[in-house]
Amino acid sequence: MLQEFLPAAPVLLVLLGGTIAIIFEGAVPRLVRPTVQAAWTLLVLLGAFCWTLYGWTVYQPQLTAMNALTLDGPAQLAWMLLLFFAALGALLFAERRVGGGESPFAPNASAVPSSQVEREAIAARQEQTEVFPLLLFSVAGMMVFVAANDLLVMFVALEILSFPLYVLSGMARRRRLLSQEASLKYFLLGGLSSAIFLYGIALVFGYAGSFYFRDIDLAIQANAQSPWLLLCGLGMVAIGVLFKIGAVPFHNWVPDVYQGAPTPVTAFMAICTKLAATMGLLRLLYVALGSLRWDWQPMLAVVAVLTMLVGSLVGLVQTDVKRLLAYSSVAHAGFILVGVIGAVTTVNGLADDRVGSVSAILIYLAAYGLATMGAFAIVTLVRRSGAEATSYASWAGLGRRDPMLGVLMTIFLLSMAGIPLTGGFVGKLAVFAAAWNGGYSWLVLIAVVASLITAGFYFRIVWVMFGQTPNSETALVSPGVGTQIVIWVGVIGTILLGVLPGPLLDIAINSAGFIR
Amino acid sequence: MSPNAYLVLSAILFSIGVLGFLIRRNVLIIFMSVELMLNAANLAMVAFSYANGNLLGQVGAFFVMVVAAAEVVIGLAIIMIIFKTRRSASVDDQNQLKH
Amino acid sequence: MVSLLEIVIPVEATGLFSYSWLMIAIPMLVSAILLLGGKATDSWGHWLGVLGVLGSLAVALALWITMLGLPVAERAVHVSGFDWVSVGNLNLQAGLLVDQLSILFALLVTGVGSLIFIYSVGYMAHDPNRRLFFAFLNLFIVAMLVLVLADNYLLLFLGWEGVGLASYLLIGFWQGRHSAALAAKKAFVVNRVGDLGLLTAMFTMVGLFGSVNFTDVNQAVGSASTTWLTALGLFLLLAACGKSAQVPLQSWLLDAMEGPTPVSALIHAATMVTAGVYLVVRSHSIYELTAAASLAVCIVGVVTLLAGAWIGSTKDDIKKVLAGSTMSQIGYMMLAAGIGPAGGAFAIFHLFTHGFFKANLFLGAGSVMHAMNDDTDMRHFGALRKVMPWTFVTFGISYLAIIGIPPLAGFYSKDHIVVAAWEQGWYFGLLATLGAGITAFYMTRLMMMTFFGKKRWAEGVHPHESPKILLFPLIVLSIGAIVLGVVLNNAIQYWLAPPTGGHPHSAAWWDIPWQGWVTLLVVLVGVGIGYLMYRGEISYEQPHTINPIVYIGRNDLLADQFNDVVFVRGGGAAAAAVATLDDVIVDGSVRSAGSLAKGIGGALSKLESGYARSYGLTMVIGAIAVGVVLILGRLA
Amino acid sequence: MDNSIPLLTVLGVLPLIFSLIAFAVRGRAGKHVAFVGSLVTMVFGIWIFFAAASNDFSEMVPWIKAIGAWYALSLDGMGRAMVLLSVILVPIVLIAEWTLDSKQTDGHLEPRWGSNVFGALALMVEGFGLFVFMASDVLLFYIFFEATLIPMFFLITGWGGAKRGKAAMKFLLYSLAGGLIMLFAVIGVYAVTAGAGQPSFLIDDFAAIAMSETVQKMLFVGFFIAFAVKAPMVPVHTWLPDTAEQAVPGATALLVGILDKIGTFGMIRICLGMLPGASLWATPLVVVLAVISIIYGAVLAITSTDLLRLVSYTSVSHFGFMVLGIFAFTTSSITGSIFYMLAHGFSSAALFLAVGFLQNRRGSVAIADFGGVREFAPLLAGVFLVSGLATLGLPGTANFAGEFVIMTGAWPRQTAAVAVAVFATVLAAVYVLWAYQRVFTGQPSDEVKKSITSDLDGREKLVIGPLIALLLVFGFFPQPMINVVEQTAVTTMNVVGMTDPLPGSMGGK
Repeated sequence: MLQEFLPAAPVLLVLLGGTIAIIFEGAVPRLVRPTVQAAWTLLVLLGAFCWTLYGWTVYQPQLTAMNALTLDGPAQLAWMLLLFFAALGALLFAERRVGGGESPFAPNASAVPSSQVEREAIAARQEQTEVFPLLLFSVAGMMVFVAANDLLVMFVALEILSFPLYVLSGMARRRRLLSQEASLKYFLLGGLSSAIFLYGIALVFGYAGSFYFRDIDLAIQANAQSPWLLLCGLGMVAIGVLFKIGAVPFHNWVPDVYQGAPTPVTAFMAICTKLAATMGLLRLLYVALGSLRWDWQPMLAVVAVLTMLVGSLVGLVQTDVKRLLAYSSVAHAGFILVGVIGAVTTVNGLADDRVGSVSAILIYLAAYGLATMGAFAIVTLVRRSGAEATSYASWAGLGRRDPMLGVLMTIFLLSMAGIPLTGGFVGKLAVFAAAWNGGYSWLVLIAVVASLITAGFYFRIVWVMFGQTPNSETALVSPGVGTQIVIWVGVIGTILLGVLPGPLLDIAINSAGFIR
Repeated sequence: MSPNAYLVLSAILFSIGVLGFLIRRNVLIIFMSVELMLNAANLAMVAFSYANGNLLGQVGAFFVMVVAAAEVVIGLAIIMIIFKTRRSASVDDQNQLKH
Repeated sequence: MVSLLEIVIPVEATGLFSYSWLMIAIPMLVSAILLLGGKATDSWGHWLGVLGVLGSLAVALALWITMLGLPVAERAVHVSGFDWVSVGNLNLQAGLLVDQLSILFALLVTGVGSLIFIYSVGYMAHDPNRRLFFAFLNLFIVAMLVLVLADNYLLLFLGWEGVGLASYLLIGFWQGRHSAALAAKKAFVVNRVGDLGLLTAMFTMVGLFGSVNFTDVNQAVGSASTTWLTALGLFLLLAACGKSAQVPLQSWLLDAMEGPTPVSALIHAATMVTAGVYLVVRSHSIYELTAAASLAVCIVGVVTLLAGAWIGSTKDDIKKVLAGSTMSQIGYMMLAAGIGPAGGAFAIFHLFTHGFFKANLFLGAGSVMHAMNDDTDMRHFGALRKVMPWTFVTFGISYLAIIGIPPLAGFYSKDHIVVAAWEQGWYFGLLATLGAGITAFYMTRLMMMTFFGKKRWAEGVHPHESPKILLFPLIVLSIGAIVLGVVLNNAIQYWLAPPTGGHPHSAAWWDIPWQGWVTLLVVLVGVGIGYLMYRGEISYEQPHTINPIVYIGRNDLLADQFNDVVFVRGGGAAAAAVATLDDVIVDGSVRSAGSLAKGIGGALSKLESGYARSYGLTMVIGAIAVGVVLILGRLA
Repeated sequence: MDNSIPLLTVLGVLPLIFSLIAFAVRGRAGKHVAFVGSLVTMVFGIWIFFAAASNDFSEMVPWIKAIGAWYALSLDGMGRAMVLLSVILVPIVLIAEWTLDSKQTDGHLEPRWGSNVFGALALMVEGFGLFVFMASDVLLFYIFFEATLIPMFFLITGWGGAKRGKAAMKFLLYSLAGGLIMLFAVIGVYAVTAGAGQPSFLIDDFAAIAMSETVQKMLFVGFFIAFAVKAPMVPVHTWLPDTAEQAVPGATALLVGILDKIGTFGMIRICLGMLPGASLWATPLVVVLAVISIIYGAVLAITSTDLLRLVSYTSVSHFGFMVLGIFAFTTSSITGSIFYMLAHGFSSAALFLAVGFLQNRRGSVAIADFGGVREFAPLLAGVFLVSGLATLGLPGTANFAGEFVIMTGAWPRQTAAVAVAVFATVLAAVYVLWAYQRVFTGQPSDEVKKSITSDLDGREKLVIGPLIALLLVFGFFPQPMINVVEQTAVTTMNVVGMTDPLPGSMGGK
């Protein structure tokens, strides 16, 4: 029995770690609690990462946890990426120096903003250290989501990953009203999308008579029942995941929530949620609904085109860095979808040593994650009277005041824009190549046009940072160790991935095979 | 027994949930609409389960209920703090983040 | 026709000929020293400049004398240079061809050049940039010698453009004067139009014959179709028109008189402007095979000789009269060159004598201007023969030479052309004779207004004879104007027969055909009319005229007005239209694509209204759309 | 020769390393570091130029095996010429902009960054550019093609006129638009080679694959648009004048002198070298566009009221000649084009930098602000005139050799096109001499008298002297360089499968 669960141990470890962290809330003295929680969280994530790495070298692809989870290449790679980025996110969570010794989270999330209670909480140096276990639970949900072998587990995982995020979004120390609004919107719309997702699950279940991906695939191939049921199910399930990815027209929450949420949370969810949702979508579409390729490819193509165009065009008129990064994230969702649509896998004739859709998307996500994480880390450094200042006006001349920071931000933006010698380029190349090989060269053309438009706003920020006269009201705080680690890991990773993508690409290719 | 009637009912419930979400301003009612949609899905699952002759769907419904319960906790917490802050339960008052 | 063509294959250079390049190298070195040396060379630069051209002259003389001692068959000498460009089928070499024609030209350039250089030392004595002037003059000598000594069209083109550049620099030498700068630019640009012809001619030659070498072209010319040969002939004619100020590219020459007078004498009278004639004569093998192009050359020549004479008759500016006269005389040469093998030698003959007497006339005019405080308006002259006797005498000799009074040089050289014209067709003959008459008229007019009549000098002008350094060249040139005709009358035909493919007709110097007598008569009539018209009072100011002939002549045959309307305004409007197109349509579409993207983005961002319910609505609509797409996909 | 040292890599990396050092060393010291770096690169590059004649320096290392990308560098005749051009121009530009960090005139805005940054960025441009010229792998080519944009963007942003930000953005987005369309084609190359069995981005591998005409045409269009933007051809040229107007002349000289050559370089290397069939298919349209560029650029140069815009429009015209030569498909026309690339690199740099000297004195480049400058700066007038004469293709300058060989070579195949293009030689005379006339001759205004107080100083002579010398040397003795670049033309002709028209093949009896 225990043996059965052993390969899934990283998930269990994270869950267990989260639970223990909750115990810490009561057991550890208040003043040392933030340090302990942060250290513990990092430790758990690191442990899980190592275990995954170990498992990756040891285990054959297999079903585990009583067939609830699939332990195949994509899942393990996604776990590693998730844990890696979650650890970086946790570093941002724990960062106190940039906030002048204060954590980025509200001292007492349940206190009414600007109330007496809150003032007292601030005075008492209270902190909501629960953010760390919340992070861990969310990560656990994501890990399950990418490895889920049936729809029900997927649904549960989706909710597990979402709930902590709803809460975390509302916990910003500054601008709490916005933060709470973000939280509410995220929660309501998330609920709506989950409900749609669930209803889709019900319909697919109705068609296939099972939640298991394998059974669903078999049922589709056997052409069990009326296809309309299945099509509706497919559409609704896809919508649920597309919502999490941030694809148009299910993207409306993204800018608002990204802007309102505390920046560390934004960074975490911008990357990890998208990563988990994308990998989940891949498994769903390739494994369970692979035989419906001819149905979902055109549908996703429409979504992808809309996503890329809306993300890039609306991004053009933004004047707030955080919000811009949100639209950038939407546009990236579109590029990712381009790769998904290609659907080039070993199942449909890809040679073993070639880049297919899965490996391309993994590379893309890695590159996107590194750049986005770094960019958000830099966002936390630009402040006006203590709070983050994210309008373009406050960012004016940043690169001239601190050239190093400007260059680092520029590298992240270049990567997002897909300029060569950065990871973003390799990601785009791989994803577009996958789409072209899958017969969607016209989509590549549109993606290329969208890339150009996105370059327009990325370089606008570069121009704002380097071309405009420095804004004297904006303060550039010096980053703490955690933030520095995040930034430098992001830069080194971005460039390494851009210059020598070979090793990671090989790993991704070797681990690109889904099993069912 | 044909599950069709249950499915139709479930679809109607789901639609009511959607409409409620879109039409009502009160956050709590919107939230209830979401719950209604979840339950519509539950109903569908149970009906399908019956039609397919296995228990998977019914087990699924249990899972969903648990999840929904958790969601209620989270949701009410969020709604509470917002209500405390703004003294309003209208979702339309929450529109500072836009464009 | 083809069989008649004798193609001269030059022999490879030996002995002294291997040093022909020194002719070019010496002035080049001088020019480089003067240009790079800067102000350090100010005090002695002009003498170094004179030394440069004298050195060149010495080499040319040595070569000429050597050549005299050689049998006719060995007189054309080829001096190998280097591979300029050799790629694919293209094989372009730089080499020199020293033959009877080019050495004659080289002698003219360096000989007359030397005199004009000496003259310039005095003439430019007070100019702060005299060193630069000599640097440019040497540059001109270099380019001109490259032009005439080249063994192929490409190297010729190098010289061709080089003289154009030198001309540009020298016309605009006084750059502070707006009109000078404009004139310089105009000269270059109009010449460039002519250069189109030479460029396309070279492209065609490479296409047709795979070479631009004179010898290769001469040998291969029979293989090409007449159509292409005619085209080739016309291309070359266009080039010649540009350089030699022939109609329709004549307009720059009159403006070029903005340059210092020695420049006008050397470049715009004696040497450079005759390069077009040289080109046509050099290319005689092509023209011999295409009657149409030859005819075009003749027509251009005749038209220009009349046009130039017309302009000369109406101008009051002494230099412009002479410039018109230059056009006219080159028209004669062009006519002769177009007539064919018989005319080629005569064209060069006239070119040679013209070089002397026209240089003399210009330098004389310079001497007069020197005396009149640089005034050029003949209406302000008068009665100068007494105060400037030397100038008057030398000027008078060349006057007689140019109008063609035997036995002066101009008579013989022009007489041959008129005779040949009559033989080519009575209309050419008649017009050529008429031109001679007009020449006599305007030159007489010039003499009368300048040296005779009453003083019309401006206040404070006290004319005086020029210093010796100015007079010396005048004297030498006028001697040339006297003797050259008689001396060269027969010799030049024999000398030039191989390179021009001509068949010389020997005649004694007193043996004048009937056309000669007729022409002489017409000339005397012209002189008479000129004398009668300008013997009396001449108003100080140019009288207003409604006489269309005078008006058009004064306005350079309305060429400037034409250019102004067609090229400056018309072309300007077209260019402005292109600029607008570029800004509004080409760039505008890009800009509007940018603003369109922003506009759409702005509109789409309105969907991001901040209301959670509207987000929900978007999602639901999206969900429905997804369903529709899925179903449509299935149905399709 | 010991091939264990990857000399080409060293050549490309050398300026990049110096660039990083120059970034790190702040202030004037950094400027010196950058200059030394450019000199070292120049010496090494010139050595490579000569040594590559008798040695094969090719390097080939698998880079991203999974997609068949190679780190493959090699140097053919065209590459050698471009390397020579790049390594010579950069130090010259650095000297020319030596005083960039000190405010000279009112018209000059404050520089945005320290003295070291210009040099560092210029070296970065150089390094990336060298890699482009050496790459024999399409992906590698593309990567450095795009990479050059970034330092160039900063070079434009950092120094120059008031609207430089906009200009930089326009430059970037325009180039990126071309680049991304090219990315589309690059991915197409991957798809084609992957479809044929083994994915590979090697130019040689690709050329050996048979593919459908449609695919070939599609890829051609993708590549060609990128190169057309880069080379600026009408109608995708409008970024150049805007950029040139705002950027400092040194930056523009790098841009036009080196980077824009990538456009024509790519047309030969990639369009003709990889997609010969499609190149032939597109020839009529390309030739028409080239001729339009030639005339259009010249006409717009005439109408320009700003010297920098004027010079940039002349480049549009000249690039038209290069493209015409490339798509005339004769050994001589292609050789001429490559040679012209080199010549134009020097002549445009000379002219831009000469305008820069004017700008430093007067604080403006509007033609109307000048007049009579020669009186105060005769030497400056002289170098401007010589550069201008080179630009208008006076025989004896390198540009003439290029133009002449192009047109002579193209004449048998593209008679009509050449017949039209040749008119640009007249227009060239108009724009150069008209500008010269308005700027340098006539009576100086009071402002001119006040602002133009000095002629060229030693530093400026050091800038323009070598350029003019090179123009003259290559003008009178083009053959050595022609020998170098002919090799590429011959190879390209073999790939395309065309032979030269024989003399007499046109117009014989």
